[in-house]
Amino acid sequence: METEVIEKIVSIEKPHLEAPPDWQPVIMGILCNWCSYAGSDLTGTSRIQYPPNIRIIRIPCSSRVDPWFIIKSLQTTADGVLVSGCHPGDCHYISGNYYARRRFLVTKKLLNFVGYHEDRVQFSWVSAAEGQKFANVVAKVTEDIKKLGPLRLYKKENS
Amino acid sequence: MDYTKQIKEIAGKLFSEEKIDVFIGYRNSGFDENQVPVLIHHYQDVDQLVFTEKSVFNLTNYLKYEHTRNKRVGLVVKGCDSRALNLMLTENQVKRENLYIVGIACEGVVDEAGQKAQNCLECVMPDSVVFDEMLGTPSGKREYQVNADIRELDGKELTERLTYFEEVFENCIRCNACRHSCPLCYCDKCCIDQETSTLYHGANTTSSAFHALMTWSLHLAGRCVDCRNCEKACPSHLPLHLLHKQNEKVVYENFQEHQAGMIEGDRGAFYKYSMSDPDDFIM
Amino acid sequence: MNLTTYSTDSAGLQAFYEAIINAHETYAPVEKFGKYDFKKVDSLAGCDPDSPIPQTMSVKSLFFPKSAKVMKYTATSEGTELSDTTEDPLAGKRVVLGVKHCDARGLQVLDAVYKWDYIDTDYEKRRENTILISPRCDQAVTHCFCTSLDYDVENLDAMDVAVIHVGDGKVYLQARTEKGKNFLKENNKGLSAANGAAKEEMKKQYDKFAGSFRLSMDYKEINEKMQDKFDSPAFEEVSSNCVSCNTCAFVCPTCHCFKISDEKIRDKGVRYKSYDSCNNVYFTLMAGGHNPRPVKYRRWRQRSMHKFVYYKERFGVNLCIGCGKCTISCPVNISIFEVVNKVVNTMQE
Amino acid sequence: MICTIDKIIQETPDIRTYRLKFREESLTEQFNWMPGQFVEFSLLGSGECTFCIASSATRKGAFDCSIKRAGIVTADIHRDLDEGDEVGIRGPYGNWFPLKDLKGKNLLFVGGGIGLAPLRSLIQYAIDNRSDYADFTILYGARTSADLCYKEELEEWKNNESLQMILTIDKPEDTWKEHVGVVPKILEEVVKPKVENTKVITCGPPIMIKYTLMSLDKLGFAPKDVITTLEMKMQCGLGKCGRCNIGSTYVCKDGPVFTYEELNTLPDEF
Repeated sequence: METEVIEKIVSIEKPHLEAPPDWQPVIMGILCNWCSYAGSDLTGTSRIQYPPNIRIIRIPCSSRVDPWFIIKSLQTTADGVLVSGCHPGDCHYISGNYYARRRFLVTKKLLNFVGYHEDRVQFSWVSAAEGQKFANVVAKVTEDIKKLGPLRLYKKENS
Repeated sequence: MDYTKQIKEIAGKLFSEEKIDVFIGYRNSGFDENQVPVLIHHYQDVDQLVFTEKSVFNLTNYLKYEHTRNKRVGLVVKGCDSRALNLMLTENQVKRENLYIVGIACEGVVDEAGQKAQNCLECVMPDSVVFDEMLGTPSGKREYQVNADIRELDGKELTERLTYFEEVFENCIRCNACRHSCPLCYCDKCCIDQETSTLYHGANTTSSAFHALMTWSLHLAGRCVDCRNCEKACPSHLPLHLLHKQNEKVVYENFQEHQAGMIEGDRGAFYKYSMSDPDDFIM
Repeated sequence: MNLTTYSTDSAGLQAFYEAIINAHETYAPVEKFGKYDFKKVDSLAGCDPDSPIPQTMSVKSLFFPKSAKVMKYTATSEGTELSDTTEDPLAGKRVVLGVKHCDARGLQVLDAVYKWDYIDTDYEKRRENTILISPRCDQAVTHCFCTSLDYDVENLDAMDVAVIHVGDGKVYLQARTEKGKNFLKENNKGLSAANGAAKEEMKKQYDKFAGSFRLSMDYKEINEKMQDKFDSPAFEEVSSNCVSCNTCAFVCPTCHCFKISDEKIRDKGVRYKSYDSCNNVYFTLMAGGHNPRPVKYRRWRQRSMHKFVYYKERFGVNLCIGCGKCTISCPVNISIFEVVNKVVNTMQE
Repeated sequence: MICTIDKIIQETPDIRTYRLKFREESLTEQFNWMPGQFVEFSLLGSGECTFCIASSATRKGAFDCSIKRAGIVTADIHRDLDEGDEVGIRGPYGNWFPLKDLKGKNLLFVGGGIGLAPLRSLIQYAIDNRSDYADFTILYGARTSADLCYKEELEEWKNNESLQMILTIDKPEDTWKEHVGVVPKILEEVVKPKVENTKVITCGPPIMIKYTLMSLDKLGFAPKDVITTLEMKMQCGLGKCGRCNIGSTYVCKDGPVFTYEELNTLPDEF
């Protein structure tokens, strides 16, 4: 799964490169503490299956997500990023996810503008009661990123 | 556009009335036609000041530094500079009562080749939006139009854009000149400096440039006023405006036609929200 | 030294370049985003060996790249393994076209710091394997002042081969080092031995070039006077409009400060050596919070004193080579020439 | 070179001493250092830091580095490293205390806080070659009693009759029985060193050094008899990266040990 991690560090996406046969994407999941993280908990306790490619980081609120986190994840290990928070209106901090929503849009558009596919970075609203939805979202994101292939392999380096 | 005489007069008056400690303006470099920003502390130096269409650099940048902290400052601002200043004021970086602002109704500055600069052609607000005194005749706000380069790149394939920006990031030497010359990058500790950031490491590789430039432009999204100090500073001549213009476009189109620094007290697109913001990209 | 000189014409020179590109690994100035940078080239069409003087990027990047791997490591449960980096992409035999003589001199100056005490083997190898071919400038631009400094521009031996256009399409190629002599001997297709007039014509071209300088300084005087100007109040004045953007150090052919940084993912990592600049606030900031150069004028003082005094004191050559790159790249047009002159001429209280 | 951490000693709340051993036995024999030299200590992945060797080569087999949590790398070191972990070591670099000049002289050590670390190597060296030196005094101060480093060793030195040990803290504390007051004050009022035939070796925070030098001056010490080790930010340790430049001096090659006389000739940038 982690072939040539080093090359990844110094690389930037070169698409349409053939993925190694046993390749599995690494997806960074940034989940808000109050809804999505609890939702993912529920998915677990309800024994719903979802792809194991996601690596979850818990944060206090979706508005804590600096676009920096997304960029940094892509630059290092992740092939894709999923950010998830409370549904609009349900934010534990009243309006955090409204602010976050604006940032997400700009981040997504800018990444697309510099040549990354829209689906590399995805966002979702998952509440604490939506165990099944979380599983579906992760499945969809994993599926999308698998289609796009690995985000790495550009060996030209720094000459 | 030549306000040299008026600016000399104003600065002279301010010094003789002891209203300011330092005046920030431009002087001729003495070597070529370019102008050098100058910080004047005494009445007798006022004669150096000039202002023509060669006065390119955004002077609000100097309000970041220790020289001007807690001092009474007079400075010259063009339309775009004044928008940056407006943001600095609302973000509490400078105190309004410490400033004496000489606003300019700008007719556009010229680039190195002597042509009218690209950002001036697309300028939405040539007149100073915040000032104590205004020079020239204001021509008012102009219609927003999408940058030509952005339109061109938008029409291209994803992979074409990727190759293009790959080259941009490859040519970046990570000198951070863009950040230092930006008046709105006033953080003491920057997240893209090796020495102060726990996440960023300092290697000058392509991907580190990707990381740094993307993060930097996203932190300026909804705030960039298109003064192009960063592009002027970039030794690699990278088209940094593309990233900012793209953000500006997204912000303008989606967030109630928001434009940075136009209104006093307006803190920028990401300090507010609307219930009707686009939501369709979120699952 | 017995200089070998060949003569040819413009077309011959193009053929000579073409032959080099075909036969050797060649680097040359390539235009990108309106600035020239040294890149590997496959054909003469993609590059410009006679690029205009403000090349912006200096040739040092081929010897001291903007970011070089120092080592790699892997940490496993059995222990940490260190390994040398993969092959150095810049260590092979290669030819560099279109190096300005100031750039070439910059490398000569850098040799001093890289070859004292600990010898940087990577750098040395890159230097040894490289042939520098340098066209002499015809006309100085605004910020050039190389002729005022402590080296002989006309007979500089920093480059291996000097290319001199003497007008009327006539070109002389002169070997300046042993390496260059052998190189010309092996690649003399289209070249013929120069006749007696060559020396005079080259001198004439040089005189014309030297006459085109707008800036000149009395280097000896500056060097001497600057030594006691450490406490000069002028530093504060000249640095007041600097925005600490570090551009000057990154484009400077002789700035050689670097930083070391690690990049790591899980158990594998690389250590890099990358450019850094003494104009950076954090350059000397220690973890404990003590900073010997906390304010801008102190950092400017370090930079200009290092260029004109310290390096000379230590290694016997002047660090500044008068190329004017820093002034051209500076967003606020601060001229190092103006700075040192102001510092020297400002009276001390 | 890879070293394993043999032992971690928590000296104060934010200072730990790491005892390092070479992974390959053969290197232990080859690695020789003089008191005052430093090594480049790297926590792979976080970066490299310069630390002086805090123990003497006369005590072979392992060496100590005392590390105060201050910046990004040191915070990582404190957080991530456990006994048995591996770190990278380069060195030793720099010059060392002028042992020849010190022979037969009275030694007065003045240290403050973490500044005892470079002195410790020389103190250990001198204790192991006790017969070479005449009188032997250590003055050591810290902000509070909790901030004193090497507590066990201080106890040992105190009981060692061949040397005089004076401890001080800046502010009085209930259980504290030793002196109270800043180092320069104690130096003038309690130690009252004799000037003839004495060499002073000092290290500590910049502010302490400044005032200590002033009181030493007052006591009549010649600048050439005062030795100190400088701290500059360093990255390569090889005289290349230009970070430790003070004037034309490279602290990593020509230093870090300087006499006060030499320091006076350098520009005021440290």
